[in-house]
Amino acid sequence: MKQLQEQVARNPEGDNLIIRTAVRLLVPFIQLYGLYVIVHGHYSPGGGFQGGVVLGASFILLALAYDLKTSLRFMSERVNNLLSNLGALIFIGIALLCALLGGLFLDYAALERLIPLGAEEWHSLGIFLVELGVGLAVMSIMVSLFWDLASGGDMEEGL
Amino acid sequence: MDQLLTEIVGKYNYWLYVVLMMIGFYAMIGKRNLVKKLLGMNIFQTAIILFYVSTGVKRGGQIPILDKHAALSHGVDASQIINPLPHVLMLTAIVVSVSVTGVALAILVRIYREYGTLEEDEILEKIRS
Amino acid sequence: MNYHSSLLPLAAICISLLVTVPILLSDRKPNLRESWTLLAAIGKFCLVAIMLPSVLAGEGFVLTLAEVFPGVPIQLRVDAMGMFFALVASFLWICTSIYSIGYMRSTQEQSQTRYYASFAVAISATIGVAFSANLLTLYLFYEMLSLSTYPLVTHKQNDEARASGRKYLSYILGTSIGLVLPAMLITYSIAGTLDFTAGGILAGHASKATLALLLVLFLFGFAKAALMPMHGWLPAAMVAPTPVSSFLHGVAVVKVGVFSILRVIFGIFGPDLLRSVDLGMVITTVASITILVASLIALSQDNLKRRLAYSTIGQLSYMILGAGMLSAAGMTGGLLHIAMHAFGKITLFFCAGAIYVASHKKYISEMDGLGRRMPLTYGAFLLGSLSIIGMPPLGGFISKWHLLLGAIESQQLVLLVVLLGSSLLNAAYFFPIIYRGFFASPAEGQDLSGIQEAPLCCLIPLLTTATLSLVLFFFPGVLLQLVRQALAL
Amino acid sequence: MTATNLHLYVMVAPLLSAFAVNLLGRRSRNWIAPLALGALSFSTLGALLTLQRVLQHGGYRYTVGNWQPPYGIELVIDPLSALMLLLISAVALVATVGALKSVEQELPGREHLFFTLYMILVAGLLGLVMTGDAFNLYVLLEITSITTYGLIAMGRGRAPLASFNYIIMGSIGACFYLLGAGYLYILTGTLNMADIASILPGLQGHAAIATAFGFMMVGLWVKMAFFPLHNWLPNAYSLAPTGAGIMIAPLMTKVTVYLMIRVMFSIFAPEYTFFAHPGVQAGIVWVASLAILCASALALAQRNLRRMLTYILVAEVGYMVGGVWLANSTGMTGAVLHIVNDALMTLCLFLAAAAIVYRTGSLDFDHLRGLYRRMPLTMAAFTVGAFSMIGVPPTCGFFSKWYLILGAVEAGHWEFVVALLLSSLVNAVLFFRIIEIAYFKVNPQPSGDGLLAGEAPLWLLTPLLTAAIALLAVGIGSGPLVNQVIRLALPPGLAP
Amino acid sequence: MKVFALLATLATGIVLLYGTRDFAPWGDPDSPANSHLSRVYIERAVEETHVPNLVTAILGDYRGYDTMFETVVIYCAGMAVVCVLRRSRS
Amino acid sequence: MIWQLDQFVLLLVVVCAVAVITVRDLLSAAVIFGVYSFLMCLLWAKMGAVDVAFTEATVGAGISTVLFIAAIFRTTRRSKD
Repeated sequence: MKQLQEQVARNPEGDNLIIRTAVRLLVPFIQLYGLYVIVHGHYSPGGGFQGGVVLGASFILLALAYDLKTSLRFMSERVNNLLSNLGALIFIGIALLCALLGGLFLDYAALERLIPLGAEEWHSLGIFLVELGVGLAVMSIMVSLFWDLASGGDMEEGL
Repeated sequence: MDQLLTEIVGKYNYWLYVVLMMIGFYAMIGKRNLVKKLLGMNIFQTAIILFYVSTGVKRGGQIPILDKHAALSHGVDASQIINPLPHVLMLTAIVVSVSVTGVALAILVRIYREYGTLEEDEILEKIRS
Repeated sequence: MNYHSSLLPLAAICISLLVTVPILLSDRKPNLRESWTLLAAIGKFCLVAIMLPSVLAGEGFVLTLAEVFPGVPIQLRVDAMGMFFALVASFLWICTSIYSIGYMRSTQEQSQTRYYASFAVAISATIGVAFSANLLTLYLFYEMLSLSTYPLVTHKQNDEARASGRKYLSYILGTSIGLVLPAMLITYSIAGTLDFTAGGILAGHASKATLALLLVLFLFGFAKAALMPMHGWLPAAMVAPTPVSSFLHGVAVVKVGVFSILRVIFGIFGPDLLRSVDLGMVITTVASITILVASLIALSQDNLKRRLAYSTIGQLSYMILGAGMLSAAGMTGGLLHIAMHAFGKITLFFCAGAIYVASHKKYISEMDGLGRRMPLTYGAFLLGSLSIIGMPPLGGFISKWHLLLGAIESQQLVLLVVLLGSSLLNAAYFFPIIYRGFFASPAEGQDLSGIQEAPLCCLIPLLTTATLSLVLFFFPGVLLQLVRQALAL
Repeated sequence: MTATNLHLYVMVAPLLSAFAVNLLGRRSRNWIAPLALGALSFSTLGALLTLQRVLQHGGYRYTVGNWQPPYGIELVIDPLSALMLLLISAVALVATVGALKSVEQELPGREHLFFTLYMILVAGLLGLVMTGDAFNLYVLLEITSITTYGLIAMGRGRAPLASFNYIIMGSIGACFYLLGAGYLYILTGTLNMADIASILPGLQGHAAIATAFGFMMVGLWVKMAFFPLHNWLPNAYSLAPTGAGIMIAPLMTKVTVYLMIRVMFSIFAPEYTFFAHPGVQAGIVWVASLAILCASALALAQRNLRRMLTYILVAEVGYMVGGVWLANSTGMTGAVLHIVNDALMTLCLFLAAAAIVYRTGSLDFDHLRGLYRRMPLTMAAFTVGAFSMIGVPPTCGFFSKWYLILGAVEAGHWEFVVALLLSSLVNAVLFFRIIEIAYFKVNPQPSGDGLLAGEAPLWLLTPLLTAAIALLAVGIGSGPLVNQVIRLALPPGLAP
Repeated sequence: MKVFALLATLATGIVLLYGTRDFAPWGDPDSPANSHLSRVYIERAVEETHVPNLVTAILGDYRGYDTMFETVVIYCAGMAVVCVLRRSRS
Repeated sequence: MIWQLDQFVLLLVVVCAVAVITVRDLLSAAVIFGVYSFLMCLLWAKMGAVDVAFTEATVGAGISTVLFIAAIFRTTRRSKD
């Protein structure tokens, strides 16, 4: 492993160029696919969690192909932290909103009072919103897990 | 003997899960390398997931994704659809498993930083000295 | 006895508990601190004394603090027996307080604030034991007393003191948790209550074997009564400053142990029950052995305070012996001996302390000729020892007389022999001290010329108590009446 | 349905504050204290109201998402869980006040992370005591575990290793529980506790039920560090950051004991757990007695205050498990009361340890010399906690011990009586050893470096004294507590 | 140690296998696990939530409470790793 | 799926699991663990648990393995057992 690291250090661009280009091309598609998985979770396998992981994987791929700094340019540490909080907050917020609107906790039908769409539709929409939150949280957490583990916590250099 | 064989074949999923479970469990308590313990933990958890998933199987059943319009207009024959509940539970279990793995790996890095090894006996020796 | 609900018993207990706060706050001002101590002592005695007439008239007080278990509240109750004990204890506390002030000042002890605070808590606990209406409340105050006297025993803070403190606690806490607590629980699960009731609560509920077990657990569990073999802590606790020893012996700790045992015998078992299953024998046997062995050991002690300690062990067993006779006179004598011994023994300890303050001598063999330098102290010592030996015209005679009567009444002549024999032994270990003090000439190189009587603060209490043990012979009326009421005679 | 959402707000408040602490505390740590304390005060108040409601109108069930009970996830708010809600939120509130200062000292710059995990832990514990769903219980159990792993691993030196061992053992426990729940699911087809309980009696004699029960029990025992499975606990709890210890030690084991009670009585019935296999019941009481004795003996060998406390904690787990398995209502009363008492006692002692460590930086016995003189109030509170552990009336430890011993006498389990008494004695030895050192041994060099004279800061002292007063108050009020709350909370079907 | 681990593993395995004795055969559509709760889910979920993927429907709605905590679990893991590992760069 | 293949996957799963805990090089172990996860995922897909299989494919074979490898890079590949 050490050899490899040394090799990379000696030759920062060269050998990795093909991989980098490929990754660069691939990443948007992976992210699109991740979004699709989240959004289409109602009709096909997938959902917030799987989609979130795929989205996270795209950033991890960036970090693998380039280095940690590059991936940090795409999503800074602060944004990452914000997104993970936001994801979890969306879920709990919606659950709480249902309760505050007079229903029970997580009773999406209570959102009817906000915009009347029909109870079933609200259930569907509620699940969607919640999955979105899950996706956000999972994505950012997966990325942050990788960052920390790959850099040993100092966020300076990756693998 | 014959009976035993049918028993095994009829419930081979349980046998498989128990074997995997034992492999994982053994690694968790018997291995001295911390990463091995962690891998064992993951095997243990996948074994449990296998166990749960296999409880939901219906012979000849369809995957639990329906056709919305058909389902709304004609209803659903429950015996034709694979039980989705264990899947739901196991999605959660997988998440839990990966979370625990993540935390444990982070702690492993800290341990390595502290002691320079991941072997339990070597670490204990270092603590003693 | 009729009981009125009243806050008086609580006030009597709490006054010294509350005074710990100003004592702790006036850490730097000894005069203020000690006036608080004295104030509390006098206030407490007054509060107890206020209740005395009603109790003598057959009216008691009761106060329920909290119901903690079904059927077992934390409850205070003032009856004749409790009154008897509280009266003695709270009066002697005044003497001890005055004496403490004199002693502690002249020996310039460290951490006096802690000392006075612990003292105040301890006396609260003592009165609490006296006024407990049931075994649980008694146990509560008993533990409080054990814990608050621990800092007193360890006061000197050197290795020896710490070792004795450890010994003290392991005996006292060990037995109370290991023996009394299970005994109490067994009693509760058998009888469903823990109230002290005349005639006991166990009658008809338990087999003889269970009763015997319970009795043994209680007897040895209240290790403050120092029945052998649970006596080891007492001589060890002698490292404490002398006022503490006198407090331990005269007023509080050991008497609380005996009082608890008597309470259990009278209020939990009931004399009738014990008589019917013939368990008095157990008590008297243990007590007799303790009396004789302790007296013999006392003979061989050279350290004055240790000799007094072994004497105490023996005397305590007199009280238990009296109760164990289960005869009217015997029980009267046992109970009365609590007071008589208290006055006598506290005098002796005060004297020991005064001798130490004046001459820094601890060993009897060094005290030759000292009596001539300190005639008042030695005179008081004489009175105290005579009272304990049981000579007329001193208070000790009354209780011992009752004990003898009780032995005859219960037709146990062995006990008669024990009582008389041990009185002789008592004389044998006390008279040499007095003899050497007055008549022996000082050893070679001993210069006694600089020694004079202890300060007034030490002298007054010991003279008071000595006088009182004389007075009690002539006027035992109130105490005797309380005892009679307590035993419902 | 006119159910209230109040109990859920009790749980959600700390959860939301966790995110707020994470976001705002990152900018300035001044945000942390008001957010955390505000949320926990709200929770405590809510829990109090919930308990009051439950006591007046009886327990109720609540289905999240307004589904029919077995289909949605059901929450059970009965007197017992309401009591636990109050206990957890109140202890957490007091502990947080103490933790603030000590975290500021030990983990500068990472306070917001610490308190994020910390508040989620509180929320997890609160959720855990409410849930009526076997699988939801697993998820919440893992939440509390993961946060605990993280909190413990934040400690210095050997803490990560201890945390790793905890992860391995905790995962085994959780996996075992999950397996047990899976077996029940296969047999009954449901995960709702009440639903399982209604189906199980029809399945008498199935080997799988025994397996499921066994695995769930062993899983929980691992998590609560019941004696032969306790190895992970002393290291984990004694090496954790002080602030984390204050919170984790009083609550984690106690809540797991509560879960054991839940599983035993809400899923299985006493007829099954106790009376179907009397040998097992007797055996577990024996093991509990052994647990108490061994843990007490191990505590004797320790030379560090916090380590000693952790072994006592293991012994206390033996108290509670034994009390529950005595299979009579007196023992159960004792166990439930001891859950409350032990939480408070542990809180008091760990807070005292935190205060000492804050001032002197060490908890080794040798460094405790002369501490009474320097920190009189801290040590006074410590003494109260110690008395409670020993079981001196009127501190609350005495009263639960009373019920436990009485229950053991009623059940004829004398070995448990002996174990309880001996452990009280050992506790006396343990604590008086410390009191002696701290009170009667004079510090040879009072001006050693780091040995700052003086009392702990007010932020630590206030919760400490609160806890000490609570010990006395609960002790004196244990009569009403038992009569008006715990008696209602006892699961039905026990021998009287 | 290894022997002990092996024994414990074997014992656990045997007990677990022993427990499977009473289970319905594999793939049986009428086993309790496949009939009690799940039947209702399958029959009603689409109608009640308009989500054809049953797993999503149950995950997001019927057992949404679990999923909420699942999110919290992963969030915890992220925060815990940051706690344990990350060194501030200031 | 053809049943022989099915049996083969079953066998391979066990072989992989054993390999994971016996291989002395941790990096190999992690990679084999990825393979193991992937096989598991096949097994579940065959059982009809598409969602679980999808998740396992992304998490078990993907993220988990990557995390393991990342951690092993940061520490050591060596293992004594």
